[in-house]
Amino acid sequence: MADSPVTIEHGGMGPDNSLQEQFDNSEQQYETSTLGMWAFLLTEIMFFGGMFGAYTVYRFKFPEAFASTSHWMDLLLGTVNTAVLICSSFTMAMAVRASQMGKKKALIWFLIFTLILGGVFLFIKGVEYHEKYVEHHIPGPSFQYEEAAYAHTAQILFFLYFAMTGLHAIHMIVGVGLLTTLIIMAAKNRFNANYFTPVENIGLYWHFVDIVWIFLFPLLYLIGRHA
Amino acid sequence: MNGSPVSHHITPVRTYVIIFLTLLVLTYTTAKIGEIELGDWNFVVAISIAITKALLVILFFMHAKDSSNLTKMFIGAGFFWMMILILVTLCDYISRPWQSNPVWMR
Amino acid sequence: MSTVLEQPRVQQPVNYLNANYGWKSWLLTHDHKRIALLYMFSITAFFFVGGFFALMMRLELLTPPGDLVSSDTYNKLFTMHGIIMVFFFLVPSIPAVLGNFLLPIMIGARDLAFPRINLLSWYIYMLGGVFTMWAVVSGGVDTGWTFYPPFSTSYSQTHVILAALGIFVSGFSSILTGLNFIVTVHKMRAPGMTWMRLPLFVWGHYATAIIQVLGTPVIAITLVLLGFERVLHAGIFDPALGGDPVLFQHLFWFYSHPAVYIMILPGMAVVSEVVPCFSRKRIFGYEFIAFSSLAIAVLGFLVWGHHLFVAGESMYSAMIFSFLSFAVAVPSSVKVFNWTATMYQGSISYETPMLYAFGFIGLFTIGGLTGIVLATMGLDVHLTDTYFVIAHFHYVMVGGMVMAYMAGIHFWWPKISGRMYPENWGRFSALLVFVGFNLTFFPQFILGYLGMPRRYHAYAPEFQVLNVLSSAGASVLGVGYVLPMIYLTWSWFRGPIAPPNPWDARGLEWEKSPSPPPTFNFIERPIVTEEAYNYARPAEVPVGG
Amino acid sequence: MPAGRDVALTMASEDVLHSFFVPAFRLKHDLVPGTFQHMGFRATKPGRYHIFCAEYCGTDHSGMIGWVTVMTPVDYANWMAANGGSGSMVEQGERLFQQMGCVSCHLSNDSGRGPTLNNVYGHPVQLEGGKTMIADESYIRNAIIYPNLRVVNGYKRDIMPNYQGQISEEGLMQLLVYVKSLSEPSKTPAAAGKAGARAAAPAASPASARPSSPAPPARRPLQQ
Ligand code: HEA
Ligand code: HEA
Ligand code: HEC
Ligand code: CUA
Ligand SMILES: [Cu+2]
Repeated sequence: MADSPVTIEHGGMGPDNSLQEQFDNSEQQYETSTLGMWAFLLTEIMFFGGMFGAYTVYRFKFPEAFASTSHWMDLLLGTVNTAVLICSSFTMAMAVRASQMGKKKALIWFLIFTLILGGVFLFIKGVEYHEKYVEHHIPGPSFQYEEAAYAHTAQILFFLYFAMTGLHAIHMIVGVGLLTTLIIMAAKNRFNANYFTPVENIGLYWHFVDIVWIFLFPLLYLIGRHA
Repeated sequence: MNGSPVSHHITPVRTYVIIFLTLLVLTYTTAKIGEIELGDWNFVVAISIAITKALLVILFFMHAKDSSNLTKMFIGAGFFWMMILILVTLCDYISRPWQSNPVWMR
Repeated sequence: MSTVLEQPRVQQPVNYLNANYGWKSWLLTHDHKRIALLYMFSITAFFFVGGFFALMMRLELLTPPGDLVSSDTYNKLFTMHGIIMVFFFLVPSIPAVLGNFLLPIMIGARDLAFPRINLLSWYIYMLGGVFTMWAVVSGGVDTGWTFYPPFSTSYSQTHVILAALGIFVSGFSSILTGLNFIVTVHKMRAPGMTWMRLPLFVWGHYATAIIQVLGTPVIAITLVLLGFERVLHAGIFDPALGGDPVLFQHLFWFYSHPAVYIMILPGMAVVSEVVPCFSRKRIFGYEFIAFSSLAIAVLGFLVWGHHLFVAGESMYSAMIFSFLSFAVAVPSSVKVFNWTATMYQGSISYETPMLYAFGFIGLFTIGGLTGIVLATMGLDVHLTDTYFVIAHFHYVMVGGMVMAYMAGIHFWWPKISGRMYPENWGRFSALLVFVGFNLTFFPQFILGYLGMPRRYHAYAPEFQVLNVLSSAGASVLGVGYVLPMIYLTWSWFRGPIAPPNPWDARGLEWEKSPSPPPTFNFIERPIVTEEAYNYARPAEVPVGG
Repeated sequence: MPAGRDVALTMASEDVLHSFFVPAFRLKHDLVPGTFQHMGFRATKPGRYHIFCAEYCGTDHSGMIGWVTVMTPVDYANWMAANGGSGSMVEQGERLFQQMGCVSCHLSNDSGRGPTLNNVYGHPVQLEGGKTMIADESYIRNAIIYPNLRVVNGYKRDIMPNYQGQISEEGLMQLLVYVKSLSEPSKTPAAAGKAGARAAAPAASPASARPSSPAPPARRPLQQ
């Protein structure tokens, strides 16, 4: 994905912490990088938006098939994963706070917690994907569905499930890579109370990924379980 | 917005913890409500809770509350445009059955 | 006018071109002006590839039967023509070349906000170009630039995924350019450069950037879904498996209609600079032009359904889309009327950029008005997918945007290269382009009205006369485009040295920055004290110029 | 096709998007596979007019052309008499209805395993779960190829076999016309024919004025 170089660049910093030539002062540089990050998140919203649009249309067209497939979602794992991500968002917020106050140790620890929680999320997601694999619910030639009536429509819905959670998981993986970079940078004393833009921006990215999941969870796991 | 020396609003830990706990409670609630039969309301409740959670994350964890109006506008625009995409497309699908018997076929 | 300084310079002052040498200083540059030149060379190359495909098509269409190339080849020709011209030429044309070069100078900044992202965006663009050219040389694509399923997912046997990947990748380049522009305009303006003092060029690019940032991701995700569907046959766009092909069209046009404004707003931005300069007048209705750009950008997101009138879209949706499409005419006409009013009672001179700008205004108006014809639901039922549509969009895209690009390249050529181009050759080829263009595309309106469908390799004999006219026009047009290539190349090396402000124009790039500008654009930080386009006072001379 | 008479087309495609375009009528409409699309017109002048396929559909897109012949009503009647061979669409649909075994469950009253299909088309249907909807063409279509998608109230799902893939688009069209013919005439459309642009044999019309002389559904000529 094009994300990773982008986000690092949003840190807006050269190899040393000096001000880049195009800026007047570090305040301008900080504001500019954060605004750039927000603009980037804007495109991310639309990127996921296309998929949410497809989801909405098919949910509208095939409510019955939808109800049927949502029974195959693992509610427990989904809920646990939501909680895990929220925890990681919290630790990330705390990491940003630590960096704002220039507390290096706390910063590193919070980043490591966040990284671990991100790993846990991906692991649980992997378990779920494995379940789907065993159940032949991965779209494609080997796809099989229990209810013949929804054989086709269910495949579309599982396709959307995999596309949406898969894209989200890719963002998580990128995020894990970014966190690792942050930890290394923090260990090398790159940040201080006056300069922490990369932490702030990658924090924004991480929260954004969390928000996507906050919507994916009800849409894929909760709604329609009864219909 | 401009000119002031680098000084950032630092949110107290208390706020973060409160938000964090609220988010967890909301997650639990929405999962439990998901198991109760509410008909179409399941959808409404689940989405409202999701929006609330997202707002909490945006406002507090992402510091939108303390950000410039410009940033707030960016965020608003993002969601607004996504809703254009989703709702206007959906309008087509909703209104298609209305015309299944065109006038000249009667 | 163009008082060309002929006195030989003892030594050229340091500027962005001679600051340092070697391929590394270009390929790893962070300077927005050098990146703009990198873009200029790449898009020119793509333009000639796309133009070559166009000429092959016009050659085939000289005669009714499909005799020159096979129908498969023809299908690949128009597909690759469309893909290359839209995604690799027109979308990056003015924004990535002129916008990149001028936007920071015009707002008085030393560079864009994110210079390295700017360079990255060029590399991403080239990577996308490599994928697409790979698809072209390994056999081509035959889906039409619109990639409609289920043909593209289940039936086409060509390199659909590769081409889609190329567009997907290059989309990120467009996003990054837009992102950079937005942030730059917000955060990098010079002291005194308030929003209402921004040149209209900047406003136009700001509006374009909004579309790039909000629209492009949607086509990216749509093409990803298309690619996976082609591999997995999960059915998301495949009616045989319960999917809905019209959904693809919705998602595709959600980007691609706004994208046509990516392909016109920068053109309007250029014309808004050229017209006041050669009319020697302040632009008429500055605020209206500025805000109409934003209005077009926003309204442009609400009309995509006019491409789906006969595609199985609901009648009610179609009615609303039709109505909203009319609404876009309002801000567009504000612009046309304001340019006209600017020229009214101005002392107009007819240099090449102005000739192109005239061409733009006239041809865009024809193209736009026929757009309104198409947006009228009842008429579109007859005209859609005929040559009328082809004529409509070539009028806006070639007659509009390419003309504006040529206007801009000539207008700012002295700034970019530090040299003058030969004026009379410029005028002559502008005339050729105008005549050739109309000869090529006007007959296509008639063809379309008579019912000749587009994407036809062989056609009914009654359409031949008009097709021959059109092909003849295309060859004139081709000459019109090759000429500037030659004389601009000549001028780059041999042209007379240009003064800082050969057109006696207003604006930071002319009055505060030498030709060519130094690496960080200004010798001393400009401070802005007045509105743009103040042609009432004499021009200032830049420090160091 | 007779001049001066309303003609309604119900169109379907078996593979990709096509578009039925008669420039002289100033009309066109896309054929979207998986759905029925409609179009209607009244030709006023006898003559021969071009039909083009206007939606890009692959290799032979520009070869998908034909003619529509508009005749005076008298000529048309003569032509029908001479060519109206294989029986109307309703008759063919009825035959299929028997061959496929539909009759064994759908009787003329609700005593069979399935509901009667009399007066279904164009009327509201009570669905499982209490919702109602008007049985339009796409409802009938889905009821045949995805029976469990919407189940009629009072009947169990999984009784009616899934006919997806077993009936051609053409067969579906005939069944549809037959099921329609079982409803009160006032509710049925004046006519249902079908257009397959490719099918246009030089003199014959691809669009039939009455449910007769069906043409095969549009199909991409070379591949498939
Ligand atoms: C630069 C690109 C560009 C631009 C600017 C436009 C501008 C417009 N276009 Fe165009 N269009 C395309 C590129 C563009 N288009 C392309 C590429 C396609 C085909 C894609 C494909 O299928 O391959 C297409 C197809 C297309 C269609 C679909 C045709 C079909 O396939 O059936 C329609 C239908 O509504 C349409 C409408 C419009 C309208 C209403 C505008 C408006 O924005 C125009 C507004 C401008 C004016 C109206 C002129 C100025 C105004 C005045 C002088 C004032 C007086 C006017 C009035 C009072 C009305 N366009
Ligand atoms: C930016 C967009 C753009 C531009 C600039 C052009 C430029 C031209 N287009 Fe393009 N066109 C499209 C965008 C564009 N087009 C799109 C999107 C489609 C729809 C595709 C689809 O249906 O999927 C289309 C379709 C299209 C068709 C319809 C094909 C069909 O439906 O069957 C035709 C037919 O005449 C045509 C002609 C031309 C011509 C003559 C030019 C001329 O202006 C070109 C002039 C340029 C030159 C002539 C180049 C000069 C170069 C040389 C002389 C040297 C060449 C030699 C070497 C390579 C060494 N175009
Ligand atoms: C084994 C029995 C059986 C056979 C064979 C059968 N059906 Fe059905 N059909 C049913 C039942 C039961 C229902 C009601 C439940 C449902 O909607 O799935 C039904 C419903 C329908 C409906 C919707 C009726 C309504 O009132 O809304 C249509 C239309 C229909 N069938 C057409 C057909 C056609 C056409 C065939 C033959 C190709 C066919 N059926 C074969 C049992 C059958
Ligand atoms: Cu084109 Cu069928
Ligand atoms: Cu459009």
